[in-house]
Amino acid sequence: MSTTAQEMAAKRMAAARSATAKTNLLGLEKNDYKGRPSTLCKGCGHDSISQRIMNVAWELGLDQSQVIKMSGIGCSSKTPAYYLGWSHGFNSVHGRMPSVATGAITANQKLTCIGVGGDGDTASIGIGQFKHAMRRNLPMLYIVENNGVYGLTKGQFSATADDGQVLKYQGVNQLPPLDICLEALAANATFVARSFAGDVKQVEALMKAALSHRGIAVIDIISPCVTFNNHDSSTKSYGYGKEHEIPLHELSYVPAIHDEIEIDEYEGELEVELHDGAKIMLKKLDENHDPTSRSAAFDVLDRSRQKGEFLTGLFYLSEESPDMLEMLNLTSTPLAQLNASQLRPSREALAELMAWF
Amino acid sequence: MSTTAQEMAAKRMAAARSATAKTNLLGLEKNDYKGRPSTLCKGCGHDSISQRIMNVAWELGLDQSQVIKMSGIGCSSKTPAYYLGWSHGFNSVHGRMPSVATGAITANQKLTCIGVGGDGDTASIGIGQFKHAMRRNLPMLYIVENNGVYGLTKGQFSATADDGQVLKYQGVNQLPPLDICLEALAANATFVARSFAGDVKQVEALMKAALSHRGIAVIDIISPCVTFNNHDSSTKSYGYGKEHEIPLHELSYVPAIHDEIEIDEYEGELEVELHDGAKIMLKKLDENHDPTSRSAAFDVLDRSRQKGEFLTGLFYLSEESPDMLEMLNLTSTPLAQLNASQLRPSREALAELMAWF
Amino acid sequence: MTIAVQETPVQPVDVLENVNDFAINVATANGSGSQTSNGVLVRALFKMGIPVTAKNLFPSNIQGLPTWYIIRLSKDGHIGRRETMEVQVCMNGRTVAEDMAQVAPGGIVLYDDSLPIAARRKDIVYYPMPVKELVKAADLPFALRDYVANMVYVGVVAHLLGIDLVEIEAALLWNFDGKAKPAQLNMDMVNRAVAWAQENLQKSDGFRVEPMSGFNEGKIMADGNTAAALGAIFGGMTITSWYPITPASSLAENVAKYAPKLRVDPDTGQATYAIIQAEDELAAIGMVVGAGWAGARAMTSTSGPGMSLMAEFAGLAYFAEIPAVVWNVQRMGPSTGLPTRTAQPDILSAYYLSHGDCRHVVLFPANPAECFEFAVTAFDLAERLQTLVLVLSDLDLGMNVHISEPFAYPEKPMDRGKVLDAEAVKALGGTWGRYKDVDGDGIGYRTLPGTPNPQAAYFARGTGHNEYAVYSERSEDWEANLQRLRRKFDTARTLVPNPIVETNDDAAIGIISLGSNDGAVQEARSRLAAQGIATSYLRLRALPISTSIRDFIHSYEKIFVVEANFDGQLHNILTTEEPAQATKLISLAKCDGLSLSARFIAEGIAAGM
Amino acid sequence: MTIAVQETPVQPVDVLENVNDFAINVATANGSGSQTSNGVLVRALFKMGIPVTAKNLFPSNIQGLPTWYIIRLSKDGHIGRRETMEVQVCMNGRTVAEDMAQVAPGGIVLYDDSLPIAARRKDIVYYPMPVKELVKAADLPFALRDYVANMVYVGVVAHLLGIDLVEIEAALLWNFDGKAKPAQLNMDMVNRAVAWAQENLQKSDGFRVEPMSGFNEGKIMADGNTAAALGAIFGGMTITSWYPITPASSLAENVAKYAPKLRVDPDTGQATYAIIQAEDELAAIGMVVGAGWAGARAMTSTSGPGMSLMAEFAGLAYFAEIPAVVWNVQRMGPSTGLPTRTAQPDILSAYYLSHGDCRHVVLFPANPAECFEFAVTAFDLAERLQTLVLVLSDLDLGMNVHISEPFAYPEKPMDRGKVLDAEAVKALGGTWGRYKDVDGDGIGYRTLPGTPNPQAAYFARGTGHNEYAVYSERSEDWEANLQRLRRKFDTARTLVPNPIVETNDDAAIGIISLGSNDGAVQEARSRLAAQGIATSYLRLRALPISTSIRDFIHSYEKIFVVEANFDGQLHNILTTEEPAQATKLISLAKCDGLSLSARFIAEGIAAGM
Ligand SMILES: Cc1ncc(C[n+]2csc(CCOP(=O)(O)OP(=O)(O)O)c2C)c(N)n1
Ligand SMILES: Cc1ncc(C[n+]2csc(CCOP(=O)(O)OP(=O)(O)O)c2C)c(N)n1
Ligand code: SF4
Ligand code: SF4
Ligand SMILES: [Mg+2]
Ligand SMILES: [Mg+2]
Repeated sequence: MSTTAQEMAAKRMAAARSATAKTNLLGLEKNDYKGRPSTLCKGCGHDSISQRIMNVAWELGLDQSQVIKMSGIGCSSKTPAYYLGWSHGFNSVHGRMPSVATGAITANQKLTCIGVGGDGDTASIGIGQFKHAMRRNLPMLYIVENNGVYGLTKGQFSATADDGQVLKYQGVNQLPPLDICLEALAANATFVARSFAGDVKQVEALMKAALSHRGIAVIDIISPCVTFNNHDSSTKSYGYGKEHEIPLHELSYVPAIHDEIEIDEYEGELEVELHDGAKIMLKKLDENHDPTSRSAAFDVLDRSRQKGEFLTGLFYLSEESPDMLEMLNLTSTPLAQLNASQLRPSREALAELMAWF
Repeated sequence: MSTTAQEMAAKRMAAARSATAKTNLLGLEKNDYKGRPSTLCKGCGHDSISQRIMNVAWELGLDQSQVIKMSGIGCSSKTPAYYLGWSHGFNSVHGRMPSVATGAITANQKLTCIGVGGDGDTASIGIGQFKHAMRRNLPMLYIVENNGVYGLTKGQFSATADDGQVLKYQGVNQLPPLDICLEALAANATFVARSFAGDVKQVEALMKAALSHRGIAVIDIISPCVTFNNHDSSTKSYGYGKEHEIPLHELSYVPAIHDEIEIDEYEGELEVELHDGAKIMLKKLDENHDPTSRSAAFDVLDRSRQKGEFLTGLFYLSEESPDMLEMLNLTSTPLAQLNASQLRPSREALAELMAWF
Repeated sequence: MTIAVQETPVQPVDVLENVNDFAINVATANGSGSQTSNGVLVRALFKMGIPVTAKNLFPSNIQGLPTWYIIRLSKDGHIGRRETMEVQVCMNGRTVAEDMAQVAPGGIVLYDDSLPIAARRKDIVYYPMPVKELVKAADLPFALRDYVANMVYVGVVAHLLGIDLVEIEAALLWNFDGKAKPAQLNMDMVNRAVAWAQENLQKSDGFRVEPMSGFNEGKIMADGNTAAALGAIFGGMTITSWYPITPASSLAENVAKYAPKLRVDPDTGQATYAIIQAEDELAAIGMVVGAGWAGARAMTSTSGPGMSLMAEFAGLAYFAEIPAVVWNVQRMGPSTGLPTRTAQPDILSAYYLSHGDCRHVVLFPANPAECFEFAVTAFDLAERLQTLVLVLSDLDLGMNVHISEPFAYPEKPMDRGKVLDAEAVKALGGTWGRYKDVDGDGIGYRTLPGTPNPQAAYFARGTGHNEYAVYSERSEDWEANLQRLRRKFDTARTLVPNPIVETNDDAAIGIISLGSNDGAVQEARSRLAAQGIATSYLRLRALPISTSIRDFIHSYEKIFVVEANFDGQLHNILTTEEPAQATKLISLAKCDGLSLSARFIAEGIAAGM
Repeated sequence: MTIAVQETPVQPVDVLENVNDFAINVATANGSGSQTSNGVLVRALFKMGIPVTAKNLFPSNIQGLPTWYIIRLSKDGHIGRRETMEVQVCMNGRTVAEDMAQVAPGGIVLYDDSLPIAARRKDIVYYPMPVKELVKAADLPFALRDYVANMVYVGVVAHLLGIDLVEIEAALLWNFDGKAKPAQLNMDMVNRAVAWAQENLQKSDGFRVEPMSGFNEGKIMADGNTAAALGAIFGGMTITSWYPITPASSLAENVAKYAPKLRVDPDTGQATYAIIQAEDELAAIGMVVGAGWAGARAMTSTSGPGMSLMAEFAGLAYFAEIPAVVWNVQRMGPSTGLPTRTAQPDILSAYYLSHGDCRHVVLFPANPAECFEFAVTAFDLAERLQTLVLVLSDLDLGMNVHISEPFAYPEKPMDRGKVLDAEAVKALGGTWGRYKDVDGDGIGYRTLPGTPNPQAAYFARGTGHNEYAVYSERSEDWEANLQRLRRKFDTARTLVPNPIVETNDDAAIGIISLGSNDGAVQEARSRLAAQGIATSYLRLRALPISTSIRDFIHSYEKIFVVEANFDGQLHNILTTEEPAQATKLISLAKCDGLSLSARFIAEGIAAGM
């Protein structure tokens, strides 16, 4: 890929402008971003997240052949089969998607990696790999489709289940939930957000921003399981979400452009520049939250957890830390595309070594 | 064991009083709390932590036959062989000690469980089980012997290695460390402390307090690896620790007693009552930290991490959450000690079921 | 109300009388609640005394994908899978064409009349069912409509085949755990459907059921996972740790269902057991190992992928000699494979689980009663042998209901193995060594944490150790230890459940099989017998093999090793255990996600002779 | 300076001349730096042309515990382990008594004169070494004293045996990677010791070394892990993920040592490889699987416990057909076992790794040159076969230095397997199916993520799938897929490295062995030949077995299967692969933490005939 980040950004800008047109800047229709038909339950939150991914990819004009879709095992992890049918995908093993993504991204650093995991996949069996992906600042978008239960195995509690949550078959959960965002933050993630599958606009804005971010971007999306955990008392239900969601701010995504557009800063508005030059505009609502401050993020996350508030938005963003690929100092040609002569040192080099041994 | 918590506490009080005497309240000498000779490197921080465990156990008059010593794999995990020789111990597999401890404690809830893990054991391979042990509020003392390297495999970086840390063989570490205390706190641990192997008094006070706590008690003890990571630039070295340690407070442990002793509250002093009636007195030094506030704990931990300060002390303590055993609502006889008639339902019960099937 | 009216068959079909000897296939969509309706049909047939077998073929999703439920009636008592199906119930538009296509000639089709039906076959009889209209007429609460709709076919099937409505009603009550209200709600719909059918359908086929006797008396009907759960509860299980996975989940879930009734102190309401949902399978077995060490009867249940994750801990249990029980309810592998399809592909990996020189005790229950029994046996063996015991069930046995002997109350006292208490330790006066082979059976004496004697303590470890559990790198200690472990494994040969052997004096060939293949093997044997081929049969119930298995192999010219996996894994193991007889052993292995059929076995044996 | 003076032996010892045919045992404490001094001795002897073998017996700790380093000199070129030791260097007070006790009669002891020495044997010669004094006299920086102290015995040994000091100096330089300063510092101490010995010791034994020729010319000396690391680097490795574990760590660490020199773009300084220290072994293999899928040549290295943790992912690589390479440098198991002792106990678990019907390609290098070669081969096979390839080395091969052929530059072009690029996909016009067996070898064509063609995409998964990589629960798809995988495994039989066969026309018996046992087997064969027992020898280099192995088995009356584990694991596998010949196969297995000795093998074969 020879296009520079700036050119790409310009294209994205154009794409965003033509969001109402029938084709995007690659000349593709929305339908071209579909996958196979979903086999999830009707109304499942995961399906609506898949829809967001398709929309965003189309709007940004993502070249699907340069995208990889990664997942673990679960209803959520099945979804990559249902979007971006022209992208390679990998439905790996339960809870260990991050390591597979790490390998794939290292093999070809030009790829855009979108990973999806369930809350069981991410916070129960998978919390170890999750933490280490954060720590490495693995450049990918990691979407957690968080419904508080194991959907695919029929409704057991996951590690994000509410304390006191009642399920048909398992009774009452007595354990406190792990908070995906807090976990990400503690482990040094550089883009930490929460949203709600029912909040179309916010989810899409966050996804776009995440795709412009350098490093790991985690979006914890509350995604109701209509079959096993959608009763109103569950904090992971549509009803609860609709009633209780408190957005931290109104988010909008401004693609990167060549000519600077002056964006004035108004009172209560904040602008954060992303790695590829795109910007995210935050119109603060309830809180005076500064998403570039880690301390503020801890604070707001812990307080909302203690108060039982369903806060959504971008909690934390930092473009400063190098991502894993930068640390590895790789050649610009992806490792997977190096040819034999680049991969095999010379006969003389071996002879020299042998002389020394 | 028929002794009540209060009787035990009284005994401990007596024991603490006789700390200078040659025998403790069980009539045992310090030597009786020893294990086999250590095979660690001379000067290893882990050996000094072992010494603290022996001291504390002797002072509190712990009945070793009612203690279990658990560990994973590593230099640190070998140490249970070197203290409390009259206690059962289990050197399990790398990174998975928490699950083994969970099983053992559930089997016999009367046992006092002391677990030890390295930073590799806990934060690299073991972070998943660590988080879930916190979440369950597993009643045990979990000591992390944190040296920032893998000692037993000869000095590779662990997940708590400093960003920028230089090691002889591996070069420079570029990854940010996981902070054991922050991880514990995020996952809802109820007793979170940090100390330094060189700070004898503080380590002992924290251990005593931890043993009076209900639920999980984590003490992250910086424990220098003299062979692989003791150069002064390492935050896990003796030199660095001695120079940079900033205790949050001066801690003292007051065993539970029958007759209330009035403890006056002075300016800058705080008293927290533990589960078995013992108290911990905190004389605040630098900070105005309230260890019963989670938010304060997040705040102080994150700030100290950002500032690169080596803060020690009790960050957080809560006696409110039920521990795992309480949630399980077990019979008072340990499961492992139930007899066959308690374990096997009656013939009639089966007949009744069979009639229904 | 516009009601579909039955069309007369385009061409008259030979009406052959068939009583209690055919198969019904119900095609629905997953998540539509057909589990209840199908279960009710099966149970009603069972209670009528008819030998009946049920196989649920469901997809690995939660809602909407095709599902089939095959109910076989066999007046002769065969319970293997049968490949032909005569009565087809079509409730799923997505599969209706292929479902109709596969009905055996002369069979019948009952179909939801709102489904699009293209060409009609001339060799089968069609019965429409006005599902939508009947449901509408019943005026049900919205949320229940889809579920109760399935009762329409229950009613129509019952009417057409002559299933006793009293048994249907009883089965409904059973299904709802005795709760009258939902049972009645469903029964109302059954009754409506029956009434409609009486009025509108004219029976023009010969399929009928009739009450019968001689088979089901004194039997029960249950699935293997429920049986295993109850066996564990009666076997003194004190800790169950688990991580959800199909098809094992219902094992632990049934422990959670029944233990609160059976294992709670009535005075205090406190439990004599603990159930812990672990964060993954590594933790699940870790908890079992910790608990077993501390003296609990601990178990976990999983399937293939979970067992693979347990490999490291399995070696620890083996080498530190800690009682532990792992149930593996097998599904199709490699990898995630087909989570909702049955197979027996984990025999090799279970036997050799973990790196290093490890071999494990493995049990193979064949039916629910044996699941119950082996749940008890597994604990006894684990504590007696101080080792890991794996129990290998499979999806077919675990999740489908089967006719079974009632579960036998355990008559033998619990075997808690060689455990020394404080007095015993004292009496030994310091001579005790955790891994000393005092009795010559390879099994040492252990103490439990909490034993109030300072000399009782020892240090458990997965590293090399001497007889006193002290770390040792000495070659002699290592070899002595592994030699003792081999002695212990030989002791295990004498303690594990013996095979069930049915010898036939006329037989030149023997069959060795295991687990849920039993029904199909028995049916194959009677087919072969009908062709004049006499067979003897050994149903292996455990590894390592005992002398009786060697004897059996010695006694026949050819031994067919029948199993439901691709590589012939039991055949592989028997070859290594009896190399001298290896050429006699012929592998008959198949793995297509369905339980083995009698036909496959009989044809395979006939061809291999 | 008070200097120890040699006591004359209490009783004169027969001074038998022994040139280049004895073993030296150096007893030190772990962490004292004796690795350097011992390595220097070995290298100097090697450079003198003497066939020499080194075995480091070290404890699983970092500092202070007893360590032995055994250097065998064999003028006849035998490189197996030898059970007797003639020259004992005693530097460790904790073991001095037993160390002295085990010296062969007629042998010699060199001891640090500050050690407490109880009774003296009359059949050996004692030489004291004033280590403390010599170190003190050298006036070294404090931190270095302990390390450099070991150079005292290097000097005394060199003097007594006649080792060329020029070679010692060269070896020191080599050891310090060419850095003159530390080499000189150490050499000074050697020289001091030599000077002291010249003045104070009187040689009264017959052990001597002499330069010789005919063996070491053109050879190198290296350990297997370094060789494997270099092989990977020359084999086009692009990603190494790993988690530290003894004895595998130095493999990845050597990748990290050499790759920056060999695989960096000289213009940009950027790397053509990545090394990632994973958080555990599950992550390590997960990274390899992800990388292999995306087109990298990826590998990880571990030992037994790590391999067990990889079991689930191994099945995924097998079933989703992803190239992946795993090195297992074996140590003693079960469980944590003895991490610093050698064995070959993971053969069975590697071959069958994971649940479900899985079997893997496994390679067995025998020497450093083959470690290098197989590191390349493993990638070629993994990409050609689109599967997991395991390479089984062991501690002895991996961590000890061995005389070896120089590493051969790979002459064959890299085999990147069947990969379609965008044009090729286009040319196929939609007919491409990821798992179609177009060529009849069971291997499909794959595409890599990033291929700029919308039709290039496919969805990789561990679940059941059809030829187009689409999820499928159909029995036919499953069976067709497993049948193809079996075809692929048969293709593997034709591609894996052939065994090395040495036939002897007089032989009635054959030996099959693998890996690092080679030296001992060869020595055993010459011992047996001396007794008139002719043997043929097949060194297995890979699983699955090929026809040449079947042929070999067919050709002999008895086949001894020689391996360093307890259960006879290769014997087990060969039995299942050649059941018809099973009775011929005799297991000769031993596992005591040491590499096999020629004596064990020769005696075992003689006894088993
Ligand atoms: C090793 C392993 N253990 C267990 C399973 C069974 N399993 C499949 S999906 C799943 C949990 C799914 O929950 P979650 O990740 O929250 O996804 P959801 O279905 O809710 O979207 C489990 C336990 C498995 N596939 N692999
Ligand atoms: C599954 C597994 N992988 C790797 C190892 C090798 N290993 C032994 S100890 C250790 C790390 C020890 O580091 P840490 O936990 O920090 O303890 P320390 O030695 O520093 O006290 C490793 C990787 C192992 N024993 N098991
Ligand atoms: S079970 Fe729940 S998570 Fe799974 S598809 Fe259905 S609604 Fe979605
Ligand atoms: S290597 Fe480090 S951690 Fe291990 S014993 Fe030595 S000093 Fe302690
Ligand atoms: Mg979920
Ligand atoms: Mg460490």
